Amino acid sequence: MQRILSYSEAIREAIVQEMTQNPSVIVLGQGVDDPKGILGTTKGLVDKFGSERVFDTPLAEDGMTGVAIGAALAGLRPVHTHIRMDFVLLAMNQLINMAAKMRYMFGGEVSIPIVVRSIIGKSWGQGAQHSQSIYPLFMNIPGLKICAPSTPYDAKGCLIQGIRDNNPVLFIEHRLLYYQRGHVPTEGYTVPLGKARILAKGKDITLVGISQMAIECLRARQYLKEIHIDAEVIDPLSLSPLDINTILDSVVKTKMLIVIDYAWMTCGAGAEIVAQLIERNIPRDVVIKRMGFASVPCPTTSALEQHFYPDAKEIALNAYQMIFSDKKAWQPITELQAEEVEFKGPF
Amino acid sequence: MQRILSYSEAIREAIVQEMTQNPSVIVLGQGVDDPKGILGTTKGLVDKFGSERVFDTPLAEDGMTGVAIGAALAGLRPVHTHIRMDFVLLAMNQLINMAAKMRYMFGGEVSIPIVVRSIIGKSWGQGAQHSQSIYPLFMNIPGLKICAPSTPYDAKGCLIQGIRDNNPVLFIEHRLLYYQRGHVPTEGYTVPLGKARILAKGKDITLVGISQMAIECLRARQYLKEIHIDAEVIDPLSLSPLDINTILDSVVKTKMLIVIDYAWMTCGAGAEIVAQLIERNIPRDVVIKRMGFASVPCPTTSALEQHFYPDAKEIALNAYQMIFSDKKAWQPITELQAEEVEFKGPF
Amino acid sequence: MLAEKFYRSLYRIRRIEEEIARIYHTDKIKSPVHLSIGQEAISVGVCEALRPDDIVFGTYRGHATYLAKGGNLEKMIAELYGKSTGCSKGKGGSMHLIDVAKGVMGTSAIVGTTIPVSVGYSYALKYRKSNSIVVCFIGDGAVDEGAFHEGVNFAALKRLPILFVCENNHYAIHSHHVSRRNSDNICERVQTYGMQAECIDDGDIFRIYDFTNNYIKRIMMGHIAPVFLECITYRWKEHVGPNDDFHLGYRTKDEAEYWIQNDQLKKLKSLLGADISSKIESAVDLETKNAFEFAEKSDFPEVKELYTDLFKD
Amino acid sequence: MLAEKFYRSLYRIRRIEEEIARIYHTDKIKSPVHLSIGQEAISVGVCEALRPDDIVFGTYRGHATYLAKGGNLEKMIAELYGKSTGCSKGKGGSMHLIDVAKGVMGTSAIVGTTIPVSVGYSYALKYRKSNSIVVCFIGDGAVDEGAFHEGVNFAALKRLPILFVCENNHYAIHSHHVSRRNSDNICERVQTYGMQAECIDDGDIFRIYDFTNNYIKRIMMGHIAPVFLECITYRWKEHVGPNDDFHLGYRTKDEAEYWIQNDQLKKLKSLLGADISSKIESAVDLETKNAFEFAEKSDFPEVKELYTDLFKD
Ligand SMILES: Cc1ncc(C[n+]2csc(CCOP(=O)(O)OP(=O)(O)O)c2C)c(N)n1
Ligand SMILES: Cc1ncc(C[n+]2csc(CCOP(=O)(O)OP(=O)(O)O)c2C)c(N)n1
Ligand SMILES: [Mg+2]
Ligand SMILES: [Mg+2]
Repeated sequence: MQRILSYSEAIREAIVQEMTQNPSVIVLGQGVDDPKGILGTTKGLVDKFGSERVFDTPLAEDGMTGVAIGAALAGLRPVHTHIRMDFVLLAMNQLINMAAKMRYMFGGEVSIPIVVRSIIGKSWGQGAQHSQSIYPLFMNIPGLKICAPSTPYDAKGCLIQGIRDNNPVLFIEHRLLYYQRGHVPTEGYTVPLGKARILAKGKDITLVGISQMAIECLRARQYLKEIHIDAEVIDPLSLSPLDINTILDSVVKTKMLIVIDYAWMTCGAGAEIVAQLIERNIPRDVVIKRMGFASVPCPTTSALEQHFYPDAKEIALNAYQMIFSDKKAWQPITELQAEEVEFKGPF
Repeated sequence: MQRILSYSEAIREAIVQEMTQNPSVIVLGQGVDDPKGILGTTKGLVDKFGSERVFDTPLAEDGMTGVAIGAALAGLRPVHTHIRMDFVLLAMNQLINMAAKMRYMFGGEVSIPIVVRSIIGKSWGQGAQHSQSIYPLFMNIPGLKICAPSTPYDAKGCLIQGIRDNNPVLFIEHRLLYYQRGHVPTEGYTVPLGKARILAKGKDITLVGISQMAIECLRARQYLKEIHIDAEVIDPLSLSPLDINTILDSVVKTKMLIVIDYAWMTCGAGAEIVAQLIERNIPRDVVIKRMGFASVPCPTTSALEQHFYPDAKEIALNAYQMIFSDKKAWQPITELQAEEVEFKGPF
Repeated sequence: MLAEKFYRSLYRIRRIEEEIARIYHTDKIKSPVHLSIGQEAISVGVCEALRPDDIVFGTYRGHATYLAKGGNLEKMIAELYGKSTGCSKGKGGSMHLIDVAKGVMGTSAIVGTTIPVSVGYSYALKYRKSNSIVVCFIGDGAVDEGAFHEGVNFAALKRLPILFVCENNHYAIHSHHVSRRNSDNICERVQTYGMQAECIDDGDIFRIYDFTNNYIKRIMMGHIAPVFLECITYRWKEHVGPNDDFHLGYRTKDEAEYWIQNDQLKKLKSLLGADISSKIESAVDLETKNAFEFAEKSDFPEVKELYTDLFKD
Repeated sequence: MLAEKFYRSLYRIRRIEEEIARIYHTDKIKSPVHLSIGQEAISVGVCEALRPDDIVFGTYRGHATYLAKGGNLEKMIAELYGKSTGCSKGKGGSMHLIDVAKGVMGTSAIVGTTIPVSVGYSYALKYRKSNSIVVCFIGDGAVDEGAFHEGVNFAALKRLPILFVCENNHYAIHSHHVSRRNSDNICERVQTYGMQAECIDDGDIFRIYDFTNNYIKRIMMGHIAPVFLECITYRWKEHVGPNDDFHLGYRTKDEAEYWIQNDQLKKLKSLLGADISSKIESAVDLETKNAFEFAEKSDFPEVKELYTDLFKD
């Protein structure tokens, strides 16, 4: 029988299990011990593990990242949480100048086993400073691992892998994914960082969706069935290292690719995937497209915000237009029921 | 008659001319008023313009970036200097969360005319934390302009344009370029941000080199002449906005492209250029390659450092191999005289 | 009369925020709101002393700052509604209010970011030999950030015309200062940077006003230097949103009691008497009603607006 | 005898750095060197009081810290030469020295970065109920950075076993503290975070040693709390490189005079007398010679090393 958990429960379970089996795992971050417990993912941890292992921090993103790095140097395995990825911009110095480089610049003498959790994703009207998803910035930097799983199963497995990994791992969670539910085994298990997941098989077009965009791709796939298009949907899971081969195999088969970044496209994951495919001499008749955020800061008003983000219908429309070399504004007839609860503010 | 200046003199002249004609221009940054004057580029400015317009700052990259933004909001035009781009990692919050977004998130009510100068480039043994060139991180962010000119002429023209621009402009200077000499007109002139420069015409292969890599491309072009390969060399000058059309036209002609990032390649400018070309349906027989830093932090020892950076010979070799579909380790016979003085530490 | 001016501004802010809270469940305001209810007297006391050319910077909890400094009400409500008539054309929402004409230079959602920006603005004022000052409103949470240290240090170093106003409500979201700082001695710390720092711990609007007034007087006499004012206060509502949150357990109603008793609005009202206060109230009520109607009736921005306002030509 | 130990360590550091300076023009060391000459007594005084399991973090001006704490000399010189036998396999250079076995946990070239990292390390020590402490060496320039504020605050908040040692040589590169801070009162500032902070202004190595010793005693008695030690000092050489730089004009030789007179090395030598000191000197001279020979003879790393040490499996 399948045990069904939400994405949020899966994350919490991963943390609880790792904390239970390894006293070196600690959890820190603004609000990790508060009544809301980072959308439930750290709820009750302080009661279970005590305030030395689970603690709130000052508003000091750079400093606390350094603290996590130092604790990791001393052999702890800190899981540091940011409730929005926008705040990680304050911690770039420690993450990039220190965490990503220390092992190399000290000739392998040290290792930095930290996990930096950060939440991305729209809810509503969050605006320019509360909506960013800046994983492309980290993909540029050697020495960091990055993953952004879209299902509860992979959330648990990747997070456990991240905590056990001996290197800095950025773990990216989309707010809307928290309401995803799915099969999650009871025991602790790992999902490797560096292997993409084929979420659905198909033969006509490959859709690569990052983070919550993988779910939008699954929806787009449903829409496309109406017109007998059979889409393959891939969640890269890990952005660094990036498993280009799974994508390559799929594209060789389907000859059509859309990569949907949950981020701005310039120098994004989409660009990197396209470049790597071209370098690997994909067949010349493959058609490729990138999608992602509009190239502006995120506006708050829903009148504009809804055009800022790609969604299932837009993905389906792009797939349709690519396949039929058609500019028609095709629309699916059926309206899909959102599997996940639509986020309702405020937060 | 041509007036010959060094890159460093060209930058200084741009600043002096803009400060002279506009009292709103101010210069701040660590060491701008010290005896070395940022490799000469700010030398004597404090005597000329006074310590209210030219001032040293505390070691506070984030704070001082905020100060520059605030001064810009009030109508000044700050030119803020970082002696290494690595330090800009401390200022990401102000640059990305504030400078890049304020105009948009306030519906066009304000503008942020700041120039952030930062120096990249190898000298010797600088190592992991003193060698980074992180322009790809900024290319991902809408709301910033970025330029990295390779010649004295363009350095002056782009910097004047940057100072007059009403938006945040990142101006990137490679340490080795400081010794480049070239024609620089006396008067103040601007070079537009958003138009690439063809540094040398050619028909067999397109070499796009960013910052100092443009100079390496010119050298590679010399090497390639030996075997009658005629390379076209393009300096994009501006990375945001990026002039893809100039590159596209060249590639349509030559059918071969190497983009050489002065940065890590993952999610770099090379990836973006490749992706944009593919989206524009370049002819199917075009062969494309990216070059850039090795995917590790920069090591200090010259035994490894010399393999970390791409150089003219490696570019030429790659061009040779692409054109002749040959894996041979071809080497040019002639040894080019470095036009620029080789950097000699310490700095 | 001072009390009357105070009451008008204070009542107006309270009234408007209560209206926001009242209609919030309708989802007409699709923007997270951080209400100032309970803390408004600080903005009012400070801003009533300011001159039109003085500049304020605020935080995401910025309705009071914006309104107290004279920010356009209709445009604020329209902004919350995401309408094109909003002060930021609907692109900013509740956390990004601006009214350049009134010297409200913008509120930010990233804690601490406006500190160095305010300092930079005041640098420009001093550079221009202007008589104006900048007021930088921050929460106690911002004191934790490196930007606080860097910003305050530079203001002290350059002796800039800036008044920092720290609204110390003891909490950053649900986090009490005891979990963020060893002791609650912000003023003592700030003094070591080389500037005057004082704490007003009873919320008294007249004291806040006087302090600001004195600061401006000194500036006008040419004594240009930064000053720091800490005001102890209390947030009545939840961190974000229109509700109470005492049930969450991170703080108690008891703790709030002093501040509810000490409500400056109530105090001013009893000072003024029913006649004057009710006259003010009905004028404000009408203004409020009109502002919400204005927002309701305004249009949403057209889709093409998504791509405007990124760069200035 | 204390003075003997001090002299050995101090002379050794001075000797080695002078040798580095002497051969620097040969370009065998292709790594920027920030010499501690003139400031070594601080590292020596502190580290002589430390126990093997205590941990130090240093800056790019870290030769003295590394050596005083017992870091391997041969590996250090090999590191400067970029050889595979270096403490960082040639990948780090002068600015990135490490000796994990000796508790030298690494030096960093980004000002201020080791502050929160040291604090985090000390958190782990306390968490593990270890008796060890962390010493975080910083320059006065680091005090400007937000990371200083954030790191010191957290250490005070959690009462961590960490000793901050600020080597205040008044300059950050060519920038005197007057152009960076309103007043030179670092200790006073640090005290407001809730920790003891003291200044030793005469460079006396015995005072520095005693201070550290007392701190460790208190830790052993279970009084776990951070402490801050400011040591006034002076850099004799240029900021980076082997030369003098008084000709640049940003500082005067006069200013240096007190510190040159006050050289702890000279003082210790006269305390010890020629017999003892020269015995120490010849041992160190030999060790130095051997270390440089070791570096000379070692191999450069193979090219494939470029790609190793990025991730730990
Ligand atoms: C840099 C940064 N870190 C974290 C947050 C998340 N956050 C939003 S409001 C807030 C609390 C701020 O508290 P305070 O400054 O006291 O202001 P108050 O809400 O009490 O008015 C936090 C932590 C943020 N917006 N920015
Ligand atoms: C974050 C950062 N900003 C700027 C620099 C450039 N820089 C290198 S050393 C230095 C001076 C530091 O002064 P101090 O901390 O007093 O140490 P000292 O050199 O005097 O020992 C500066 C500004 C840097 N390395 N890191
Ligand atoms: Mg607060
Ligand atoms: Mg110093």
